[in-house]
Amino acid sequence: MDSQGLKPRLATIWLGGCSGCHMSFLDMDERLIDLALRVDLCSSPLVDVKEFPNVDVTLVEGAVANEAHVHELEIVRARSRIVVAFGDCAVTGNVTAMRNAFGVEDVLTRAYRSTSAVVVGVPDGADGMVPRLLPRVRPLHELVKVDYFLQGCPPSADEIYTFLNELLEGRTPTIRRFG
Amino acid sequence: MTGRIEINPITRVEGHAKVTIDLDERGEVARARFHVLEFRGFEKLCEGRPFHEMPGIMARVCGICPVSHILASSKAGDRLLGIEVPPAAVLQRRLANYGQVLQSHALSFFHLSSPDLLLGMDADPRTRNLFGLVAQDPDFARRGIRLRQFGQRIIELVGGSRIHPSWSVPGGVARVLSSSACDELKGWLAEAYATVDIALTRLKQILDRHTEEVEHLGSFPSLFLGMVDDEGRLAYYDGRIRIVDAEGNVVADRLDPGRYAKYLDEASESWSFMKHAFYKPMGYPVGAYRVGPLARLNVATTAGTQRADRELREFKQRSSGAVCASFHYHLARLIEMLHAVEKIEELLDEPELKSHEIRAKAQLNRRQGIGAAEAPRGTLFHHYEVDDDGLIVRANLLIATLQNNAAINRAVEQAAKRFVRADGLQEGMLNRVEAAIRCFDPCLSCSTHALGQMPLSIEILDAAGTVVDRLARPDQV
Amino acid sequence: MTPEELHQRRDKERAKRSTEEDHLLCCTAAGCLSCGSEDVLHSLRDAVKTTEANVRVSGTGCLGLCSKGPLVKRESDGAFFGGLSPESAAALVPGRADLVDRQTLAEHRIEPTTPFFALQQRIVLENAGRTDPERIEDYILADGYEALSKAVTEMTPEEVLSEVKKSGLRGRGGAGYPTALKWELVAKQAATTKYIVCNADEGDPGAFMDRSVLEGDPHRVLEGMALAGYAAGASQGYIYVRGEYALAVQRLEKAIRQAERERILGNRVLDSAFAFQVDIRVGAGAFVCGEETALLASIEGRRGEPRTRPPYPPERGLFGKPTLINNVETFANIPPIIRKGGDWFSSIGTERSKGTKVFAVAGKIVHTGLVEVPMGTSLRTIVQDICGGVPGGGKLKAVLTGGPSGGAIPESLLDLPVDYESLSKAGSMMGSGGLIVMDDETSMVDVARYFMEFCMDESCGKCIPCRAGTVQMHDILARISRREAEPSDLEMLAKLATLLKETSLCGLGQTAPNPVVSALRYFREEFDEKLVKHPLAENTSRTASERRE
Amino acid sequence: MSVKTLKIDGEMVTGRAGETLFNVAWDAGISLPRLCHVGGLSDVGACRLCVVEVEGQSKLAAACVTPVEEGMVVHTNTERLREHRRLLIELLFAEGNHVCSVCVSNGHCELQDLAVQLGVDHVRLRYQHPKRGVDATHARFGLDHNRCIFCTRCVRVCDEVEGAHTLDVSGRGASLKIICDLGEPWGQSETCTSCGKCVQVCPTGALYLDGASVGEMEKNRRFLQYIVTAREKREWIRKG
Amino acid sequence: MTPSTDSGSRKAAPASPKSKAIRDNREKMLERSMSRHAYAGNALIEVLHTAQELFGFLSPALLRRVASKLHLPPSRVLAVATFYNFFSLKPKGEHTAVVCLGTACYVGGAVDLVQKLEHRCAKVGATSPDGKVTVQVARCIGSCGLAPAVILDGQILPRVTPDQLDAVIDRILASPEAAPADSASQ
Repeated sequence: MDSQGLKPRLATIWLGGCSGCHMSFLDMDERLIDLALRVDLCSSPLVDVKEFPNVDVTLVEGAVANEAHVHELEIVRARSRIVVAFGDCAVTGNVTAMRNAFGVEDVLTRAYRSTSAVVVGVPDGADGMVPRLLPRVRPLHELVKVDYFLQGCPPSADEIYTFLNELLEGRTPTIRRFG
Repeated sequence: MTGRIEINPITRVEGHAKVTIDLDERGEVARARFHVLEFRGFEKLCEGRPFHEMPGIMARVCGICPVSHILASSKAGDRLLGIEVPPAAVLQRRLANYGQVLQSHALSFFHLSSPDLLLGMDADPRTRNLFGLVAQDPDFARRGIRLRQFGQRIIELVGGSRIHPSWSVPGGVARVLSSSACDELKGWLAEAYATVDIALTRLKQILDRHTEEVEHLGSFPSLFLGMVDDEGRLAYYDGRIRIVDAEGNVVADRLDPGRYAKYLDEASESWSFMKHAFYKPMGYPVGAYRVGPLARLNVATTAGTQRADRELREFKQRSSGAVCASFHYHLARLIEMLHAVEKIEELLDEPELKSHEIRAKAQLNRRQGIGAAEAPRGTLFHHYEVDDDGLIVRANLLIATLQNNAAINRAVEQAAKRFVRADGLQEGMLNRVEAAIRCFDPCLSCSTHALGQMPLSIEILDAAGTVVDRLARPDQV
Repeated sequence: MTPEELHQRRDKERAKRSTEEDHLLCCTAAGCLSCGSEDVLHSLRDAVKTTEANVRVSGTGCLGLCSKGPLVKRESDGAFFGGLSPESAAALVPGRADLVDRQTLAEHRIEPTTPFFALQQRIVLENAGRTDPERIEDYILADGYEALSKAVTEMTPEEVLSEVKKSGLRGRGGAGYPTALKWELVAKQAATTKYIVCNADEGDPGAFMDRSVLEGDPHRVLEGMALAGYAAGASQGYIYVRGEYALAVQRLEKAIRQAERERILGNRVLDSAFAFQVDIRVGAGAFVCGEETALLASIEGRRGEPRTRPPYPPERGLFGKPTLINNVETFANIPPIIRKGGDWFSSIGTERSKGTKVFAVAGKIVHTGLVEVPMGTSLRTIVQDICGGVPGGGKLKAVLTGGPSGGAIPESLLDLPVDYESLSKAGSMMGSGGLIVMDDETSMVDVARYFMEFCMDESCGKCIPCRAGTVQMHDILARISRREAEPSDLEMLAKLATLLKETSLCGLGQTAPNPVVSALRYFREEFDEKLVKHPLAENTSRTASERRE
Repeated sequence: MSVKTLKIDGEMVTGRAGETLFNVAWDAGISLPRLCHVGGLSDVGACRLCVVEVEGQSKLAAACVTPVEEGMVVHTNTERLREHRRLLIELLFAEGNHVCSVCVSNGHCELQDLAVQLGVDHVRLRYQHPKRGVDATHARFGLDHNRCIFCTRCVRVCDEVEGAHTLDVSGRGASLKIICDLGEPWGQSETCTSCGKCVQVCPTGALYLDGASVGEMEKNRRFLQYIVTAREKREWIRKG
Repeated sequence: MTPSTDSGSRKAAPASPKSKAIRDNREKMLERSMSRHAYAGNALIEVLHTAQELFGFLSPALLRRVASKLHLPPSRVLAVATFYNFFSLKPKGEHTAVVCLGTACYVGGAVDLVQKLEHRCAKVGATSPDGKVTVQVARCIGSCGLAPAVILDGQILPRVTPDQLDAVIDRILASPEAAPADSASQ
């Protein structure tokens, strides 16, 4: 897929995570302004464009934890030239995947049934109002091809900047850490 | 025509959520609900872990306000140890907390909401964002970015990293704060004051143009809850709970946050991962209350710092009782930022801040520990029960946004009824519904212990549930 | 007992037998026992008491045709009788033909000329159908302990070794290491204390050759061990028997008691200066203990975890002393080699694989049981001619050899001669001799998964590739079975297979991927057919509760 | 004592007879990846990370348990070895519950370091998410089974250096577990001397000092050589 | 996991201690077994075999006694006891049903038998809630000619079908309080 304009098109998306990676993205601070000149941030939780466009690079934060995530990830993969697993949850499942040692039912019961004084309903997705949880939280690459892995909880702003910079300069970013 | 409109996703909020709007036969809004679509199950996944690890794990509830979770979690840990935390550690924690209030509020105001306020509710959604703001008003945008940077820098220098710093632990903190760090932070103060001033001035100027929004984006009477110190001043790190009603009367005061379960409780609904909190004596759903900047300014007698108090007095004149317009969360947020900068200045001059006595050690001395702190979005409670060996048996988190859930739902319905017309649906109408949510700066990540984002589509369904109309954003075709 | 006494005992026994009218031998190996052969044996004995006839009735070792049990052999005409009830069996006793009608007995009769018996050549199993495993006299009558007697009276240890070398015998435990080389290594060690260990931890699922030898001819194994002890300069032997083989343990215990009582084993073996005694160690259920270093650890009372080699057991083995380890079948081959000479033995078999091999044939096959054939016999002969092929006219798909360390040999390669090299070239291995027949209803993916599950359960866990790698390989195979895997999973499966083969600490891990590799080699299409391109599309169409990870 | 000359990665090196390839390589400045080996304890050759290629041998050799031989030609860093090592590390991550970001050893973990060193940027295998517990009963130490990789350093140091043999490994295969005495909680052990050596030799965050929070658990292993030399040679040498 | 397999099996062990006299006797027998091995540590597995035969399972107290008599660290005794499938740290049910999962049995449909037992009695490795049946699997009992085979209380049932197994379970469950295992050997 070719970029439409001159600037490479960048998107970010968050799945099952804490948004810390996005915050770390914002921690690039004034370099964001520089970045805005060099890339076109087409889609992101930070902007109002909601239908996912065709882009060159997508940073995906978070693990795949529910059925909606699976659907979104498929769209992202289909419309992105490069998919980056952005942060530990996307790369390994991280803390989000700690629930895997327990079953979905146990987790929902603990969170909703046994802590609320009033239980009108439990959001198990049965009524279609919220997405069903997957039985197992999974890292991105178990579901789609991932081109780069950017580790860290979260990756530091410097790491994100260096990574994007390498990518923009046409070089292959190298890994520096695990976890 | 009965039907349902779905706004999915809500953008420029921290999290995964959607709104459904149910229409009656005449095509008018009958009901609107705010659904949070994320869930990670922290209450369960931490079971069996040593309580010493909880600040680290709980930080991951939220990347926007990790410090709040770390503090509430460390404080719960302090209780489990049953010890008094060294003064330097308390000062460091306070400092980081103000840094957090500053960066989080800056994010909410400059990065997420100011596009609505400064570019307009009906502006082109493609540029109605921080980068659009950069293009239109680069200086203002840069100031916003730098104000957030200051807050983050405080956290970084105190805690070792900006996000999820593993520095505050049960018993105190793990790092000594250096003089050079303090000196660097002092260097940021002047610019921070200036930026907050500019933002306050800008916001007050445009309030006149937003009377519709002030009146209809969640303006209703309710209870307000927040922590204050014994003199009724704002207290973010420690304080006791005060609840006021819409008239500004104190309903309850000096409640011990450690006994929150005596007066607060939660309800679950199947249509949202976010639970609903309520004030126990009044029951669910009438006991719903609001927390966060607006609530804190409503419950506080004074801010306790000079410049913020000046703004607070002016703020309180906007209503005879409590300020009930949710739109004024924005203003409250700016006033809190001013207060935070003043407190930061105050703390940086504390000689004890740099002390090397930062951590008290002890064995486990209690089976239950509750820690509370004012997070940017409101009061946050962490409640742990451990076994004889200090492993978590049960954890409960009562999170700020969750306590605003009922209010957000009400605001959404109010906004939808006022602005949404099923015939001739326009994007700007829906953006106002979203703006109602943004007032609360809901951190959905926190409130459901997770976070995400969804594609937007609005579908109008007939009584049988089939789609009769679908509204796409202009760029979506 | 002196050698002379041994011969006298043999002659005396022979004389006694010559006066007997007939000898009925009822199989008392585990297979027939579980079909009621004990009752048959009792019935025969009772029937004899009711007649005047001088008929000997004995238990005997596995006659091989387990699918027809309980089996009785009649010595007078060499005929076999299968599927007998106690009542019908009694009619075999001369003079009691009245017990059933002629026709019934004929139905049970199996001619010794049937291919199952006619096409076999028995060395290891020569005493099955000849001797009673519980009587040392029977063994002696069948030239038992003759080789040991010859060795301690006429031969030097070097000469014993040289006969074994001449025989070309290779280890029957699987890998086919030349037996004499191993013996030599131990023999040349200077240490005063050395050990002989018999590996009777036959763990391959589908293999029961050693069990039959232990149950049917325990003295033969003791004699083989004693000969090894003589050649290698060791005076203590251990037999490490699977805990599951209780009957084998019982018979071995009895055999050892008898041999000690007759002073065939003990401080002065057959009145010579050579001392040799044997103790039994009973395993406790761990497949990995078939690996020699793990087996030694287990004898020492430790966890059966393998250790790295070198040092090899011939240098440092049991309790740190030089140790010779061979398996049951290997030791069982030794007495005839010494008795008849290495040249005789090496005339049987192929260029590089000498002698015979015992196979336990099971699976989708008409005649399940034990088969002993010369090396070089084709698999087709074993499966089709001797064992009668797939029952019910089904189509033979593959033969698994070598158990969890071996692999599948497709029907097209059945003309392969059975020897160490051919089998490993075909991607399998001789293994201990289990041979499982698969028909076309068997899924090779499933079989590969089954063996991987076995290795996963039996991995001791000491080294990473085996402990965690078998889990991952099993996970992938299970997902392939459930049609949830994609092509990249198959690539990872191959990567893991290489990793396990090349980096695992012991043979269990190194050979664990073999069934998978061979299934992929010959039956790749069965795997490909189960792969999905987009497992996601399928996953999301189902509800969370239905989906199993 | 005879000296063996051999070639490692093209360099001629010498070692004493009986010395392991690992140590000779180490002296020559070649540090092989390892998790089970630690100087001062017996070698078990369990982690297989130090496998090397020896010319003329079809099998790979674990350097920590392979004695040097005259004329050996050894390669320690070929593509094949790197790929194997990488996969071994991935197997470990997939096997346990290693949540680096919230681990007490984050930043000071040998497993994590090796992942970086070997270029493991993600784990291609399925995470097993076993349900394992934490033994926090000891007053001074904790044992988080989730992070255990069964290198058995703790078991060996407890047996060989401290002499208590409080720790051992129970079960087998995927259900291995480090145990104290007869499986009692550590805090109730009658044989544990609370010396803490096990904690210090543990390469991951499985064994930690009580009260440690994220990233705080730095291990110190220098004592080990000191004690072993002192015990064996009656020489008290503090290195570095 | 796997008990002894056929008619030549070691005597079935009494699951519950009877009178004190018998228990004392058992302890004496264990003592004798250890003394026969000169209390050598390398006899651990043999001693554990004996202990389990005598007492039915290896209780912590039993392991502790063995450790102390053989002068072994307790952790090593547990390490060994848990390594081998034969040793059981928990008491077994009145009956034990072992399904052979060797290749021949597997190919012959042993999985269906496992499912049947799991459905009717208990999961593999567990004992039914009424304490009647312990379900186990074995990795080849070496009776491949009889596949698929189930060992019920030491007796091999050859070529079992799920229906036959059903009938066997019916019989077991219908039987009154089973006679203590040791009375069967008298």
